Amino acid sequence: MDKRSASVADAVADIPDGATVMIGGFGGSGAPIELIHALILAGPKGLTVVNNNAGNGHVGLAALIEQGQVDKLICSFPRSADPKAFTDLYQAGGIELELVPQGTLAERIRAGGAGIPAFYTPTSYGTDLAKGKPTAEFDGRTYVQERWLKADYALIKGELGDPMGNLTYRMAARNFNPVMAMAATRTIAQVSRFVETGGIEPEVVITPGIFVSTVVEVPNPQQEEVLIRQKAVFP
Amino acid sequence: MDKRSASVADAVADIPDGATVMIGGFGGSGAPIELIHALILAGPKGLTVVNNNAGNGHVGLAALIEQGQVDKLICSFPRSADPKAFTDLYQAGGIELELVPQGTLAERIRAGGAGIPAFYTPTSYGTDLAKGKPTAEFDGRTYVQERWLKADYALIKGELGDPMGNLTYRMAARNFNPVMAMAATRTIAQVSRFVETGGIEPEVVITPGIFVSTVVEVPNPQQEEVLIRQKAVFP
Amino acid sequence: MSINLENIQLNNAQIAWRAAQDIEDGAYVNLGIGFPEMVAQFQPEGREAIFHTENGVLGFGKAAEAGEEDWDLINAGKKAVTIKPGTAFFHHADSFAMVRGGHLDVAILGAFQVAQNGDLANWSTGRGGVPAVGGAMDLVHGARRVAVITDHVTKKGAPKLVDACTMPLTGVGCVTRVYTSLCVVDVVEGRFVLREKLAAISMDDLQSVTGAVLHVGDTVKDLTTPSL
Amino acid sequence: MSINLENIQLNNAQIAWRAAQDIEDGAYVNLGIGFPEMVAQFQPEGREAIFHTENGVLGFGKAAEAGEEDWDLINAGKKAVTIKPGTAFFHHADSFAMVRGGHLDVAILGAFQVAQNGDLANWSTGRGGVPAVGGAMDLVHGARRVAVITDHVTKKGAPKLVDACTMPLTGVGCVTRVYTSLCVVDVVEGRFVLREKLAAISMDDLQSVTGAVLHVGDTVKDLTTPSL
Repeated sequence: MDKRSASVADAVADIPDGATVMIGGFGGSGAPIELIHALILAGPKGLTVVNNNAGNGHVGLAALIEQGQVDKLICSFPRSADPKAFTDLYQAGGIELELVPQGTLAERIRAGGAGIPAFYTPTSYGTDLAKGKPTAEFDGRTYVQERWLKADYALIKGELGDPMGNLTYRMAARNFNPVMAMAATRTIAQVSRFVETGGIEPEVVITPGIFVSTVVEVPNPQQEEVLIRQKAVFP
Repeated sequence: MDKRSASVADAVADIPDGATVMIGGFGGSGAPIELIHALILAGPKGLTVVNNNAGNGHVGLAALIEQGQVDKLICSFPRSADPKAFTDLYQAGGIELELVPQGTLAERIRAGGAGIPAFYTPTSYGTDLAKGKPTAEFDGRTYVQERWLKADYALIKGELGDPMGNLTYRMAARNFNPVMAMAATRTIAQVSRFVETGGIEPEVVITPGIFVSTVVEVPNPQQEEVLIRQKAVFP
Repeated sequence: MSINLENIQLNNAQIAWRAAQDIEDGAYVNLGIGFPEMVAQFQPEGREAIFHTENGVLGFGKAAEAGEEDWDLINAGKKAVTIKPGTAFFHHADSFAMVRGGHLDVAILGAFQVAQNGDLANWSTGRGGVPAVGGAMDLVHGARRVAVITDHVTKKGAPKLVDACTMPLTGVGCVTRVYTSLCVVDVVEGRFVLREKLAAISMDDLQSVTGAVLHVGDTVKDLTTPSL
Repeated sequence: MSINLENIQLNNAQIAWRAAQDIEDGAYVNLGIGFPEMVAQFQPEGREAIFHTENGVLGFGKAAEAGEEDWDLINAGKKAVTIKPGTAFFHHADSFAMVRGGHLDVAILGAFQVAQNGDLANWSTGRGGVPAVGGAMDLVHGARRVAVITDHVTKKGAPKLVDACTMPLTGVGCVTRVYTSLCVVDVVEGRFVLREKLAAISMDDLQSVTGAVLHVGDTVKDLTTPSL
């Protein structure tokens, strides 16, 4: 079994127009910049993107939005130091936004990966974000019903990856990456270093290979936060 | 912060009659034998126990049942090589059994720990185990509603533990232990080795200390499977 | 029953061997406890299957040698197994996320009865005693293909492929293929479709030991296995 | 408003200091992004609080020094932090399991408005623009104590403690205590109960800048803080 791909371009080549794509990361931490940039170069349009944020500056997700490739964004916090790409398009009515509380977003994605079509949460009860959603009472308290969230593709960033797709993550760059890996039909992981099968101790694997379709090595990956401070623009 | 306890006897001393107690392990793998035996010596009665199984031989959970301390068992598979303790009591009407599919049991426990009061699963739909449970259709398929499961105490077994309660597990002995740690008001972990705070790498922690109340060191813990093959009897 | 199945039917090893031939390279597979575990022995050369066990191990290796067992490293049948390069451990909720979330390619289970609509009964005889379900009800909704391996009839000669299950169900409409001691049958739109049968049994005789109509597909191949 | 609050009210650091005094030793604490992050600076000597951040870190250390930032190690406010012995990393679903599952002892958040029944509005001004919620709606249902730190009135002088929120809600009946620039108030059975107030302001003046009735508890202590 060898899930390794030779390049980020190859790894994202078959993502079609209209696909739903989960993109890992929380701000720049854990954002798979090289995979996102490969997706920009590949050029599919009409994407629905799931990410905690809406991008920052003119790289990564912000650049993908700036290129007009995203029709809909599902996120919790479309604010950043420089969210111009998203904000301009949103205010011009050029992109749809589904705003989801952060914990509900994480749980909906995990539910998608775990085969749980719906669940109840106290989060958002009584607020505008619960409007139109079913509610139910359990043990005297009212909860909101939320649906699973799945995707056609997930683009994620790991630290180590082996040919079977087993992954580790670096510090807080873990964030949404492992749950998105579970919830997509095809999960494409960039990793900072390939190791041979067996190169990750079984107890230390965070994402088992069953959740991963493709692994591509990107040594010394770019950090979105650093790019933004450098005022980088892609492409 | 120091969650360490000097002995298994101290660690379980305040578990009262009538408590709901989750006990980690899958068969003998990951079963906290020394904590269970301490609970037998402490002697609370009328317990509700959550475990995947119903014990085996005359040690561990089987011994707890044999001592008449368990009024109700919530489990998926009350069969083993020698389930006499449970079987005799069950057939005499002396113990209540709530049979739960194994994946539903794990998910109900995780839901208890994650603040999800109810969720839907395809598991058990159309079977006797779904009788009386609400169902709902999502995307043309029917699912069964299941409720969270919580406990007053969890007795679990880890490999390394630090004073903050951070834990690792040994191989497949992980099983139900991490989710039970999340779902109990007080989680008591026996570990094979104490390490100092910082002795477990942050990326390698499986159960963060927030889920653990008490850690007690039991070097060279007994293995239920080995005890059973030795025909051990406790107490 | 006019025919003596004893002399012609496949033994358990041969049924397991046949099921193993359909496991594609790179497949993620869960084998039910007991008889289905035997399938792992017959993995075709040159194909790699990754085995999952409910208690939180993916990609485990062979059974542990007697005397070498580590009882912290067991499978769902509580037998000691071994790790190999690429093995991963995870907790029970993650393990059943793999199952319920549809991440397995194949689950292979035993059966008391399989109905022509794919209903499976394999967890309870309904005759009292202590009920035990384990992970069976999860597995039948987890894998893309849910296969059953079974003798074609019970020890008393009653058909195990039936119009409708009379025993307590494990899952509704979940089975996709059945490997029996006499034939290979797919469940297609509420009907049993025969794909392979032993050359030694006639269609009429096969139908006579089957509790539901066997529809004939485009072709019915001979079911052949090595001597095992 | 007849009184000039400018001269008497606490500054942000003093409000944060006061809130920090109630964090018990060993508490698990989440500080909302922005102003609430300041509470960490005033942890009383000899007490250890363990800080949680939504993006999957428990027990992190101080802010990273300028030039020493590792942008893979940030908090929910996207500021670079540091690890210390005992830090643990985990994924987002596990992180919000800690929150929603009631494992945190204290969450401290900012507010636009707090109602006497504990309703909180802190995520949207309701005035259009791009809405953004982050983890606020989860946090208000997560911790055993949900505290708010805030100026007592808005920059325009409007009360932030109100009968009923007029701005979009973050959560219903969730706030347990409010630390303002003038007083400390608990939410008890649908009423604001005053626990502490600055000596420099009279009850009447305090009530006049409060949008709901302030009930007086058994004792009202003087609210005192160091100069900060």
